Amino acid sequence: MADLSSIRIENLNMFYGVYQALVDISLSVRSGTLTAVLGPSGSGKSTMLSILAGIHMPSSGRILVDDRDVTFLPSAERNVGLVFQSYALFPHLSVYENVAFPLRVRHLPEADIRPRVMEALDRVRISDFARRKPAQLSGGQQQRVAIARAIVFQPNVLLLDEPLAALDRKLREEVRLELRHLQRELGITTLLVTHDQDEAMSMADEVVIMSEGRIQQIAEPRQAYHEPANEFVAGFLGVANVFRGPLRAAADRVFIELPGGERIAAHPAGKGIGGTGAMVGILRPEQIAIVEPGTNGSVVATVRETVFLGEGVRVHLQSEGGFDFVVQTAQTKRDFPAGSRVGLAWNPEDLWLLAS
Amino acid sequence: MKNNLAVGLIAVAAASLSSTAMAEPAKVLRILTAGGEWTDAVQKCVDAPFTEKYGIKVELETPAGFAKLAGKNQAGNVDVALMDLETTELERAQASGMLDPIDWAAVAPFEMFPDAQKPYGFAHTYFSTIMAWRPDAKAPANWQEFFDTENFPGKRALPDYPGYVLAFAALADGVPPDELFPLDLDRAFKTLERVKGDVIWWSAGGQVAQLLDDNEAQYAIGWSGRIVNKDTLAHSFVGGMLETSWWGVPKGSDPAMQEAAMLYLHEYSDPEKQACVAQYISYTGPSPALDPLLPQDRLAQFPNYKANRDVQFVTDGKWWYDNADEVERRWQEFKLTQ
Amino acid sequence: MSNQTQTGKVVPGRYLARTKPATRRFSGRLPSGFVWVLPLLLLVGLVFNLPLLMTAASSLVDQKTGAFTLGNFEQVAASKVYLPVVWRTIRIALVVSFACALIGYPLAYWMTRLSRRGQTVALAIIVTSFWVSILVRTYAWIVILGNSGIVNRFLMASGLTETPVEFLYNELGVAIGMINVLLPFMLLPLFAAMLQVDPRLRQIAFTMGASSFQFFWRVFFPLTLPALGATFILISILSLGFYITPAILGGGKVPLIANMLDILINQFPRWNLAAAISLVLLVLTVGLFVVYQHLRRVE
Amino acid sequence: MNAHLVAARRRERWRRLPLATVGILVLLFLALPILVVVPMSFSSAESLRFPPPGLSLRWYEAFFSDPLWLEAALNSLIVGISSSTIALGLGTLAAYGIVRGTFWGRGALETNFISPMILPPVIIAVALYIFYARIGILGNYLALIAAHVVIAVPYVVLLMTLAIRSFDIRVEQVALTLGASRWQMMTRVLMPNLLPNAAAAWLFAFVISFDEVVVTLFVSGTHLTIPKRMFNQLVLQINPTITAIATILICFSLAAVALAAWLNRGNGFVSKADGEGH
Repeated sequence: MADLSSIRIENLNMFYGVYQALVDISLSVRSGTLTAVLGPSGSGKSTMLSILAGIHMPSSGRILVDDRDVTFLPSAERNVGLVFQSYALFPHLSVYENVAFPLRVRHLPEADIRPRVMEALDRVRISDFARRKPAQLSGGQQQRVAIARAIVFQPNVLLLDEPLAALDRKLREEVRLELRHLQRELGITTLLVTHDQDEAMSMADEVVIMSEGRIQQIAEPRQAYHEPANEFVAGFLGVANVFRGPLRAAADRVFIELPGGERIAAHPAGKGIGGTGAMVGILRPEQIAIVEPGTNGSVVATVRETVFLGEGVRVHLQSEGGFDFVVQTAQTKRDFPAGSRVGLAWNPEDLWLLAS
Repeated sequence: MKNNLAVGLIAVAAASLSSTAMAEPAKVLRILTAGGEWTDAVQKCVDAPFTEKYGIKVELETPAGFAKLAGKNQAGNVDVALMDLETTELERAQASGMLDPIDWAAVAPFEMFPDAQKPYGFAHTYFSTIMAWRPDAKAPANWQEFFDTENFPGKRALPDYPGYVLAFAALADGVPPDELFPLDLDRAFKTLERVKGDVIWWSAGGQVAQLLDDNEAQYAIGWSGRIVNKDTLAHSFVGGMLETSWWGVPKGSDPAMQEAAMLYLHEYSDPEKQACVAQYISYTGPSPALDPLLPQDRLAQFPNYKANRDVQFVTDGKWWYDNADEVERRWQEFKLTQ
Repeated sequence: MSNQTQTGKVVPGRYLARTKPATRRFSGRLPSGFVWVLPLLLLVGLVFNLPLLMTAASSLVDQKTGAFTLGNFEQVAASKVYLPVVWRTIRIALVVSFACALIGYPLAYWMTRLSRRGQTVALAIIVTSFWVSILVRTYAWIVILGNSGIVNRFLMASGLTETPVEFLYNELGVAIGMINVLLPFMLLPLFAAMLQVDPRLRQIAFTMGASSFQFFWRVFFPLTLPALGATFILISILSLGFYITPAILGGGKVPLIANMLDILINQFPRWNLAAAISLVLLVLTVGLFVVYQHLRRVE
Repeated sequence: MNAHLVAARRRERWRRLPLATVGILVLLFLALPILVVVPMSFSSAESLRFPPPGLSLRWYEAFFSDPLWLEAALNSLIVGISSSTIALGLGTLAAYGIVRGTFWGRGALETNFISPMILPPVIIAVALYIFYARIGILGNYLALIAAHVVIAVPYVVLLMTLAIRSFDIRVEQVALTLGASRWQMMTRVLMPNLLPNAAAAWLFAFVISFDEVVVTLFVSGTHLTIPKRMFNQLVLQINPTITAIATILICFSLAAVALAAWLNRGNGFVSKADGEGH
């Protein structure tokens, strides 16, 4: 099928007047993989995508596709497939003609167009609607057409800008899997821009987390989740218990001493960035276990509120030192009455340490 | 400097757009003319046969007037080879060097009254400006009565042209007819100031009959040709003003078109054609041979008819020309401040 | 198959030319999208902006000598001929704008209270009137308001008056004609602005014990006042330039600025004076337009 | 209960009566000219009596048998069609540049293009008269058309900027990434979608040009148009032929505007189609 292309972005900067939308962005996408660019709105992720698509020119920096500089190549010559959140289907063309469009503007013979369009429509299971106009389709169907249109001309690179944001939750999870499957099958190098961390985590081989025009971290999803590069990433990728305080050692134990006096157990080797002094420790809610109060090494806390999530229970507690803990457990049938005292325990190796 | 250059460049471009037909013999004769019933009649009686005879199309621009000529002259784009002028306008245009002399040899006219042939002017029409009124209104006998709004109540429809109203206004103030010129403007405007509340100013000859018929006005001063043939109106030539209209050749017009204009003037001097025009509108042309050709029952309608001529006065074109600026200034002052 | 892609076709030379460093952005390329505007800019610049500039320039030139002078403006300001016409134009513009507001506001308000079908009919009448040639409408008033026109015949037949009322060939006739032409310009934006007022406000006000009258004066009218002000200015702007209506319905007695310009161009060739007066009119218009834009923003 | 309601409704109706009277009278005032002109055009009488004493088509015959009126009609059509077509072409390009361009001063340019609509026509007439006279093209046919383009183009710019603004820019961007050249994008994507708006803009521009009087009076020289001849005739002699022309004009303008409004009704149809997911 298509060439497996790699993307490399080098020192990309983008100014709008005095406002800098992108600050020295460098990253590379290995051929055939799916990389998700994740960030809140205004983080510059969509700007980056539009530069990759050739819609905007960067203020400085280079973009290389398969080691070839395409920074100033017009969109039409880049051979990238693009899917927008709004799908941007051509309202005046039928589904079939929408998908045929990239082939027609390349002046392919009619005999070649038909099988390729039908194949693309089959891939996204929308062939039955070939004659309809976009306005006659549901959101999910429109999205499939947009994908078919983006892959029919076998682009080197697929760019997806919030492709699932307009779908409802259930459909979104379904399409997520399908899209991932399609991407693997085509082996097409894909860049996905999204603000939804679930989407990024579940689909991407690698995630790029951005904020305020800068890259905060590039990592595999699991690593980014458990070993965030900074507090922003920790907070953006879900709920985290964030402990601030000096790292101390007493006897054979290492811990963060909270202002309230509690000791948050850490691994002696200092997982994450080592050293002493003011530190930030990060612990995910599901890494904390609720145990009997007084269990060795545990922190005593009082249950304030319990939120039932369906697949789990999230418990909000306050320690005696006044720290607000969030714990998530899969024990959905167990009851945590408000006001009851429990112990909180975790594996010290799970505490991820960052320099403050 | 730069601005001039830009204008020059544009002018060259524009000229190349508009000058396509200029080098060849004229296919079109453009005439700046008055418009209205008289022009309609001329089109039927003169223009149509002329086009048929010479294959030259006649295009009209209306209405005429000295300002139009001056505009074209200043623009350096004189696109008409013949234009309709009043006596005053003829004097003024000639004195400002905006006319070319008429090539009388080329015109080779039929017989014309001697005073109808001037170096720069071809008299095409004798016309009168006279009073008219609704038959149901009290008939005025002279200009004093005409402008007497107390004893002769009603609206006056007056020409929106100083040359056709000021003399009558002066007469109304008691100026003796033989001392009319030089015109006493103060006395003329005194009359107008007195009646202005009861005036509707018209700008086209056809309005007179319309305004009287619609009972918008009860008295009017108008051009005889637009009045005398309307049996719904009463009129009188007494104290009327006899005038001549002229054809002149604007300077700077295309020579080929000017040649065509001379042919046109030749046709115009034909008494048959003038008689034809007179059928439609009661004005006569410069041909002495015209009388037998005119409808005999309507002779009394023609301004030049002896009985009519005797009760009218002839306007003093020279005075109007000499005092044009003063008249214009005072007229605007009066008109725009009323 | 994959060789058929566009990138595969890029010739190396061209490709290299395109990969020069980012300075390329500043290498004299026209600002993005400017070419699209260029053709119209050329035409409008040549046939609109340049002529206006030339008018401004001629207003500062003496007709006879061709020398620089402020005399044309002095003449406008000092003469008892030109300035009164400017004042009359402003006065009539104000009268017409007031009259439009006075009869337009109640109609627009009434329309908001009509059923959908009623609104459609009313809008159809307004829009029809709006698009019918101004010549046709002005002309019709001669027939309607003349001494033997339908209005006067009705008035006389009903014994309200014995002699015909003089509607035409005076300021009244001009004003009536102008109001008829300009009223749609008042009604359409005003009605649109009134529809913007949330209908729930009325219900809320009623639950608080307000009467219909109180609701109108304390809530509805203040809310639509900026729109009324803006349309008032709009009508004034349009009134200032009226030419046809005074020419036809004024009987030569109600010349406005535009008619004066016609005289100065087409009867007496006084271009430089005309240019000066036209500049006065331009300044008046632009000044009012700035006010209008400001009010629109308030709205 | 029911009786109370009926009584309340009746009271409400009485209260609104003064307002309704004013409203109806003002609407009548607006409609009166049309109500008078149209029947008069079918009058059999010479004069402008209303109501007409009898019916006939003589004034329509008079119009269609008068070569000058026909010449004026032909000129109006030629000037109207060519100026609105040029206005549509240039205006649409400019609207695209204004909406999608990023260059400095777009707002000022848009104001400039639209200002001929706001300025009194007589200012434009005087300026063009002086300008055309100076460069010697007063009365030139092309110069007349150019003047009409300037007068009609604001409507095109207004309508087309609106239409392009409401067209999703991403559709254009996607077309480019799918391999379309800018020209292909314009012709295959943008124009087909803006076609109804463009047609409406053309019609508006045409009606504006067809109705234009003041500027035409000043700069047209020997060329007659329908409104110019109508104006001259109105001042010269009031003749019922004008009612026939007026009626034709009314029908013509209304048909054009209704068509334009119908074409422009879908100003939001593009965004409706792709906006469902938003």
